[in-house]
Amino acid sequence: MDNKAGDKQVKPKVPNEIGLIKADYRGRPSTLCQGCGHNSISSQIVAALYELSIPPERIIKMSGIGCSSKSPTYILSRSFGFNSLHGRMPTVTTGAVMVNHSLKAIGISGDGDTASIGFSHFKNVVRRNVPMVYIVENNGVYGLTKGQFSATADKGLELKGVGVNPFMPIDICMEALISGAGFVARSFAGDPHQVKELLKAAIHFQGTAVLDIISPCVTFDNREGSSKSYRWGRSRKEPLHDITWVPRREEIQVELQPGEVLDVAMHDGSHIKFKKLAHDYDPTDRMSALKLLEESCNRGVLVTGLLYINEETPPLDETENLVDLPLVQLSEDALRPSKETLDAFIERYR
Amino acid sequence: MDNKAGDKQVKPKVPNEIGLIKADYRGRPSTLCQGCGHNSISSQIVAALYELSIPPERIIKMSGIGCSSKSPTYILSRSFGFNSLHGRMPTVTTGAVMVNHSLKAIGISGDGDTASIGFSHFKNVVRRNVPMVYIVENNGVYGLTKGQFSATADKGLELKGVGVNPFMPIDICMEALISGAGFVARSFAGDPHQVKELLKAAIHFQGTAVLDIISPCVTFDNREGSSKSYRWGRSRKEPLHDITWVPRREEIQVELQPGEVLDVAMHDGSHIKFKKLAHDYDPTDRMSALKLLEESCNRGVLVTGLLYINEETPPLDETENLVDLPLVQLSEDALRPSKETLDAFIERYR
Amino acid sequence: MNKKAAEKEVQATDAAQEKIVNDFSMVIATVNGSGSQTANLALIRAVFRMGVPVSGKNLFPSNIKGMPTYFTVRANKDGFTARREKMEILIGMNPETFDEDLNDLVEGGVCFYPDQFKVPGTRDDVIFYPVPVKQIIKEQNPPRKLVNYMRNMVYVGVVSEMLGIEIREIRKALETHFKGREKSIELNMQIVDASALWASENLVKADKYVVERDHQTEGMIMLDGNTAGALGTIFGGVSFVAWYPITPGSSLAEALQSNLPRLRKDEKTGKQTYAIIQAEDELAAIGMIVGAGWAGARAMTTTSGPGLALMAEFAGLAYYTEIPIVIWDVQRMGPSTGLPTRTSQGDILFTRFLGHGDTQQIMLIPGNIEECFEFGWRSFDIAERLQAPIYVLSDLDLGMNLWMSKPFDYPDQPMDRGKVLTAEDLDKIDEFARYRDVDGDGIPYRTLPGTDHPKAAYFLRGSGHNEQALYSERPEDYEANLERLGLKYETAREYMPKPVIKETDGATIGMIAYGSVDPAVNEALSRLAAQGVKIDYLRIRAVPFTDEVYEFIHKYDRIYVVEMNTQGQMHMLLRLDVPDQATKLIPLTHNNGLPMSAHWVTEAVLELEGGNDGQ
Amino acid sequence: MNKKAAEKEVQATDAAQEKIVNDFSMVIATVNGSGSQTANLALIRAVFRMGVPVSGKNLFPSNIKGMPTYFTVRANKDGFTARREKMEILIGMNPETFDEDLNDLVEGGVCFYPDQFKVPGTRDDVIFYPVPVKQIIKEQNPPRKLVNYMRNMVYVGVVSEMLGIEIREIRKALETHFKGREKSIELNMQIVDASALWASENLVKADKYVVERDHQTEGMIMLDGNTAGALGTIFGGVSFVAWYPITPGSSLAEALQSNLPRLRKDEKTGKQTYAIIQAEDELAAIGMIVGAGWAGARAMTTTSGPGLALMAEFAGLAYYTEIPIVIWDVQRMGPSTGLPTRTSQGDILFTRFLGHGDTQQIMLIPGNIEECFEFGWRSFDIAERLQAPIYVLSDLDLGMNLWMSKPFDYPDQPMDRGKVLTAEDLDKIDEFARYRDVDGDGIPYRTLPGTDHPKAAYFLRGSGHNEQALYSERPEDYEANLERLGLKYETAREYMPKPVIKETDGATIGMIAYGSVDPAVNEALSRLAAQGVKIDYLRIRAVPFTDEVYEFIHKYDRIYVVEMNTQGQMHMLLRLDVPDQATKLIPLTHNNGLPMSAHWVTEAVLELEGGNDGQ
Ligand SMILES: Cc1ncc(C[n+]2csc(CCOP(=O)(O)OP(=O)(O)O)c2C)c(N)n1
Ligand SMILES: Cc1ncc(C[n+]2csc(CCOP(=O)(O)OP(=O)(O)O)c2C)c(N)n1
Ligand code: SF4
Ligand code: SF4
Ligand SMILES: [Mg+2]
Ligand SMILES: [Mg+2]
Repeated sequence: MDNKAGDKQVKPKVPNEIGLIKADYRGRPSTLCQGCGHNSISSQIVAALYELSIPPERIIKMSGIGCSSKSPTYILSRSFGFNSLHGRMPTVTTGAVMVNHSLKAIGISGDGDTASIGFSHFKNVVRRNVPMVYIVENNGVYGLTKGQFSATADKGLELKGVGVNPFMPIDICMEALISGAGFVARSFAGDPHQVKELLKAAIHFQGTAVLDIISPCVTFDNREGSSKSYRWGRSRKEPLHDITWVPRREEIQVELQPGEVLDVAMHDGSHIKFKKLAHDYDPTDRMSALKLLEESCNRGVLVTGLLYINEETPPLDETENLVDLPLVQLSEDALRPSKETLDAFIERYR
Repeated sequence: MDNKAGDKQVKPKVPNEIGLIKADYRGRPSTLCQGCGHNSISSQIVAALYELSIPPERIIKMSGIGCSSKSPTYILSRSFGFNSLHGRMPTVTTGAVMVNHSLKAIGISGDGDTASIGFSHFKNVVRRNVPMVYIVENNGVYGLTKGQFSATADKGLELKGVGVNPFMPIDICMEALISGAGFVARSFAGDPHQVKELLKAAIHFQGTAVLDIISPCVTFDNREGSSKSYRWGRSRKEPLHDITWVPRREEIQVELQPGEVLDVAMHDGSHIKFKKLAHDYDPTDRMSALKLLEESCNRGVLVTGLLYINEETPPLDETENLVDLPLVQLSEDALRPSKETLDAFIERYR
Repeated sequence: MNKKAAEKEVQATDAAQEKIVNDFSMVIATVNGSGSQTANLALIRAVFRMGVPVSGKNLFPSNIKGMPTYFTVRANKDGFTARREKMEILIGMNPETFDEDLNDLVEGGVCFYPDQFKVPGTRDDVIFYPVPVKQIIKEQNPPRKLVNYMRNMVYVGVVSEMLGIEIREIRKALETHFKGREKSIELNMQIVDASALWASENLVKADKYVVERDHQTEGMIMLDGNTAGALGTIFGGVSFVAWYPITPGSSLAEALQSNLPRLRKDEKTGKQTYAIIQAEDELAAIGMIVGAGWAGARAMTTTSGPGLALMAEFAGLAYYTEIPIVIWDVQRMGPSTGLPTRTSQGDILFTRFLGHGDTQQIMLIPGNIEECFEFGWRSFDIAERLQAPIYVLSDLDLGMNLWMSKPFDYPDQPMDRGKVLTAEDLDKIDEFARYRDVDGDGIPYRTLPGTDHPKAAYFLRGSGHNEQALYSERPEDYEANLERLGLKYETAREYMPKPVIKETDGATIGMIAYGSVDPAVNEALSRLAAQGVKIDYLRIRAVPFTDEVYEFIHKYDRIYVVEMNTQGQMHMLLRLDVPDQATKLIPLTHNNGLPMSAHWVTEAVLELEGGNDGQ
Repeated sequence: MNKKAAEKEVQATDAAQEKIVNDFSMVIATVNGSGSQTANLALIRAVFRMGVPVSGKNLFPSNIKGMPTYFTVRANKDGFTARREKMEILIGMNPETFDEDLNDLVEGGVCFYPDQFKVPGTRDDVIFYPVPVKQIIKEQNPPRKLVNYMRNMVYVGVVSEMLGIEIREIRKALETHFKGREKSIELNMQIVDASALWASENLVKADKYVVERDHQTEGMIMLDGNTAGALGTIFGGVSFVAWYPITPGSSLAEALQSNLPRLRKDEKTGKQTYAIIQAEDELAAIGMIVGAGWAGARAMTTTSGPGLALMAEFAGLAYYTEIPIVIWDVQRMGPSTGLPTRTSQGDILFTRFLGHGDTQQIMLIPGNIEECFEFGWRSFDIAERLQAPIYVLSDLDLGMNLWMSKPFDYPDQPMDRGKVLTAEDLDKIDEFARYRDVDGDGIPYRTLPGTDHPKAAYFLRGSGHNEQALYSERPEDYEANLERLGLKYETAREYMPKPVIKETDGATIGMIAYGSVDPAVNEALSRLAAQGVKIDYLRIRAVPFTDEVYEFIHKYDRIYVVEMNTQGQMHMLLRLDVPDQATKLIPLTHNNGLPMSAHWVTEAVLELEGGNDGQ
């Protein structure tokens, strides 16, 4: 991994800006299979938060049910977490962040969790623009229940004991785009650097940031020819750009040739820098993103990167016009109107 | 209504090809509000089936819960019907047509039924390409529960006692397209001719045919400025083409100037003729359909017509490789293997 | 009866002179969507403000327009407000149902009707007042688009005149209704006045029913239980509401939607101290409140049977992970979609066992609108105290009909936020274990997400966990946890509202009921007492039961359990708890979508005890 | 114990000479995902084919790889196959749990283990056989990617040699397993043979446990209940399956997925006479089968607790609209997500009342794999006869573990398709009314969509309907319908499988149990009898109960109700039905995720009756 400008590499034992070392961001030992893509993603979440110096107490880890949904256990022991019901992570997250918008929610889901049983919640959380990072650890199968096809499995894929999948896969990114997502990225668990930079940007996005990360299931679907395998990811990966998230105050230090870089400013003053790679791609145009996805599906390649960014839609807490103090911190005074108010109000029912 | 070629107008009292008069296709008297868009759609379903000479016994009327979902009561008294649960019509229809693929299912749903509680089922029925006509009577509100916003309500719309809708509407057609639908149409309850021709084509489509029909709710949202009102529909409607469904044997009679007409053949030998109107539109290109929808939303117009047609994906009964006889007609012999088979089979567990 | 024809008859019938004061059911039969609500509310409000006890019930179809709808005003000097099976006064405005509607009039009853209707020959024991609705409207010539709606004001005027409902109270009622919008008030009053005048000039009173001023409702309020519940919720400090529309649960959410902005905006900024979200379905609605409850908010949803069914999985999660939330189930007729606009008490058993695998849910059951208000706030205290989902089981009759009440009492205690450990608390203890029973009451301590302390965090899950909330499949851990949950259920009894008991001297029979059947039971008991059948009455207000319930059961030879469902659901729950008394409990169930009537209860008891009811 | 050291000791201990034949529990402790399944199956199959009664239980974590997993082979000459709390033989292959695993060995027990493990000093009452697993593997040098997996074959060889399990039966078992794939068989046998040889040369038998050929399993088969259920379903003529993956319900669907193509393809065309769809969630799964059942197919789904919870709304619809469907609930530990890989009987109450508003659901409860097969087909007959959803309540222990059985009986009656009217039938009658009780048994007639007759059609709805299936909000219609449904529930009793009763002379105590606790109860009863406690036993196989159940209860002074849940759920259902006997019913519940043991049942009874169990 080359050390890029803005890629704030910190040595694990060195305290970050808030005095925590990397271990303070770790979770319990993983009980997932060795080599599972989900484990790589967990590592990058740990790394990103450590490097961003975010206090773990400000994070809530949210998930549904599945191997992927177990992964919050393996990160951030000092953060609160909620391993909810299969498919329902978006709903509990909505409730939690609405009553405490000072928390940053990281939702971790699987393709079964998100694209089947929880599909409608996924679409709605995006539509409402609930402030959260929404990670789909996409392996095309139901890992935890032992290898059935998920809705993102390739058409024609054959799995042992399951048969051939006759249906077209659901494209999580397309779905997010159609539902009005302002941050839509696709990445690959085998590309830790990109995953980490995308995570950093996602965490600083004010609404729902969707990350569809191809995360191979080594036990049930890492076979030659599967678009969710390591081999496919490594050989067919086409990064759209080299992406870097840059904190506000570091902006000055970034030196890149003009013309080669697209810079998108975020609401909190940080920036995302897109360094041009093979083709020219404008991540602020929704239709191009859709077209790109359609095309890359036809070409059988894995385009990765930040497909679309647009911070115009207000996050749900703003839409709902909430007071600044998190609702859970309001005192009884603010929550319960006075006796006089009751007595006066009740008059209308005389 | 002008009498177009292929628009098989039959006088209501005149028996159709199977000897039924229009009344044989009617249902019970409507108990919906006078002027409700749903009633106009019902009339066109009756007219289309009558004109197509389809035996009512071959039709099943399927619905969820809502004013729209009540409408199957008001058509086709001689057809079986299933008024199921809120949002679940696609699921019961899937089961019914898989076990009896000799039946033609007409599903009638509302925007609440389809785009909220039943969203995931809608997406999945389309993805599986269950052979059925899927009609969404789209009024932007929950009629039956008295006027709350549905997920297709305009952003910024204000309704009495409900407030202002802060969210972007879900576009049923876009959703259907993304999910792989091969027949996606949008129409307007105030355009009976188009509705009827689309219905005829939809009934002859072999997979899931999605019709998103704007159907004003005169009681809760027919107000100036609402994109679901009659006024909006009438003034902002932009038909893509003049569409006509032509049965196989009538093909010869259709006489239209070449160049002005696009002809799409269907698997059963019937045809759809698209007569060019204002612009050139190719209903066989998915990306154009998406672009068109995005654009028409931005322009604030209601494009109507058959947005997309593609009959390549096999319907679910084919995908599942079912025997020709409907499963419900199989005899005990076919359903229960013999005693010898059991005894032999059980050997493997010794 | 027109004036001329009547005058003679009047002299003939002395009976007509025996007045019946403040005691009748008046049914207004209209067509759904015909805009009769304003008229009906004006009538009931006027009677109410004349000091006469009333209740108002809307019997409406699951439909928006065009189907038969009935609004019943029951006025009763003794304060009985239950549904009656018969009526004394019919305002028959629906031609479709007119003939049938007449059947339910008592002998000597009264019928007002538009004069173009043809009166069938079936009821010569009834007094008919034809009203020239069309003609009056024509003469008054209201704006065209209001014509249909104004027809309702005609009967307001005529009926008021004939029964003695004061026109100035009608005016005041309209002033309330239109919130002072002068033009609307005047337009309506013009019709009312003209109609009253017509009646005074053309009709002769031939019936016995009159309204006379009284003082029984002084200081009282009148509203529906869902609004009361919403207000209670607001004064309970709700800060998060997620819901999905469903009759009859919706109107509670809608009352929140309209009243929260009035009562709970931050004064300085005008921003909201609450969030209310219309979810994509009921699964999402409960999911959201589970998230909010976990994060420390007072969170609630409101639904009805079908929605409750969809919440079953989350109900199990909330129970097992011990998250405080409040779920209002405004019951409607089941099973399945059932009759969405009819009432029932059919969700008791389903709620009690909601969620697979050994759940024990807690229910509060309000019996009147005061309790809707009270349980509105108290449910949060209980939920947070017990760290458990609390189900408030109301029903359509209570929730959507109009009831009198004394003004609601302000909460008599500060909010109980339960066992929450702050960062400071954590400093003082060695170890925090989310699911440890520190106090021996089965209720563990919790911390709220965001608590800024290295010991604070835990990972919540619906699967196996030990005291530290760590994943565990150890049989011992599981058993210990389930045992603690059982203990917590016992502890819960302490926090449950106690039953309301009404004792009579010398009763050997008991009756148990709950919820909206209360008025019918009260009325029935007084009728039964008049027949010499003395019964003591206990009204359950919560499940699990408190000791008083068991004690009550032990005291009597037999106990009738009255409820509006098919299986006798509360009866079953009672039986389970007192096996040695099981045979003493006799189910009296009635379940047809209509609110319980005193007549039915009385008859049912008399059939078993001997005797019969007059009605 | 190596040969040299042992030889002397052997002579010293005479005890070692007292053989214990065909009576032990052998636990193989491995790591999840280590591929021990082939080895374990080879061992159990070999013992089974030597004629010795066995059962095989897999205790596995909710995880794919790396966590502790246990496979238990219980061999018992008396045919007892329940879980034991202790084991006689441990094959300790998991270093993480090795020390702890030793605790559960009986005195004089045996432990095989890889010689690199360190034996803790805790168990000097146990005989240890260190096995040089690494070395044997190294010498045999299997293909590299199979090394880990082959380690399991080492213990197969060693243990077989030491216990007297015939190596040729091991070979045959592997032949079955690998379906004749020679290369695999040889590769595995190479390790087995080498290991057996090593054992014979290096180990001296110091323990008492041996397997000897017997004839008790002749003609029998061995499989898991989910496969048995799937086969029953197939022979029941299932034509539509919709499901959503969930442990432990999945493997039933997967057994359908693999066996339907073998048994139910159309011979001529090779096309399917069935459809099986993996739905998007459980709501869709049940929705699909409801549609299919309505259309006339034999339709089913399979799930477990959380999935069942999601099906609640549709369960109410199917109940109320009277659609025949079959729902398998393979129960797992609850509440909530619970322990997905542990067993329980916790869904009894939830299922009985599934759906809001007065539902009465019907359950079949298989107690062994023969009944899984039988209820597999019979459930369809019952569902179509009663026009009702039928819930087959199995559990993880029954469904996913290995059980012996005699070969399944072919259905003894043709399919009962229930009251279906064809076009010809319709010609003969005046009127068809979908919900009319023509026969007085509460079961109406139905027509199937597509029936080509003008009278055939009706419109099905979950809301109010009259006999003609027309929408109705009339109280009379609703009541009549609910009453008929109540009658139908009574009729259902006739079609329920009767309980299985086992009587002893002179017993005054009764015991009631159901489902997979049957083996534990049977074994406990024989132990209790040995202690002089005579108990008669009734095993429930369905809800609603048949008369035999009530009669049984009346006969005894007290009746223990044994079940694996927390609240005593069946006990509660029984209590409700026999209020006058309620106090006689004593719940004995145990619910920690592990299958019931005879020891627990025995102890629980003895604690109440006096005496104690040896184990
Ligand atoms: C209501 C419900 N249905 C089914 C399950 C069983 N289940 C657990 S995880 C899972 C699928 C997980 O797939 P995915 O989300 O893709 O996660 P992965 O294991 O592949 O990471 C299923 C079906 C459940 N826990 N709850
Ligand atoms: C599970 C469940 N939740 C809620 C309802 C209440 N409900 C009935 S119809 C309806 C909305 C109908 O809206 P839509 O589908 O748009 O139909 P419309 O009435 O507008 O035609 C709702 C929420 C229900 N019947 N079932
Ligand atoms: S089964 Fe697949 S998804 Fe689950 S932990 Fe193993 S590799 Fe990962
Ligand atoms: S409320 Fe609206 S949708 Fe319902 S019937 Fe009336 S007009 Fe139609
Ligand atoms: Mg997956
Ligand atoms: Mg609608």
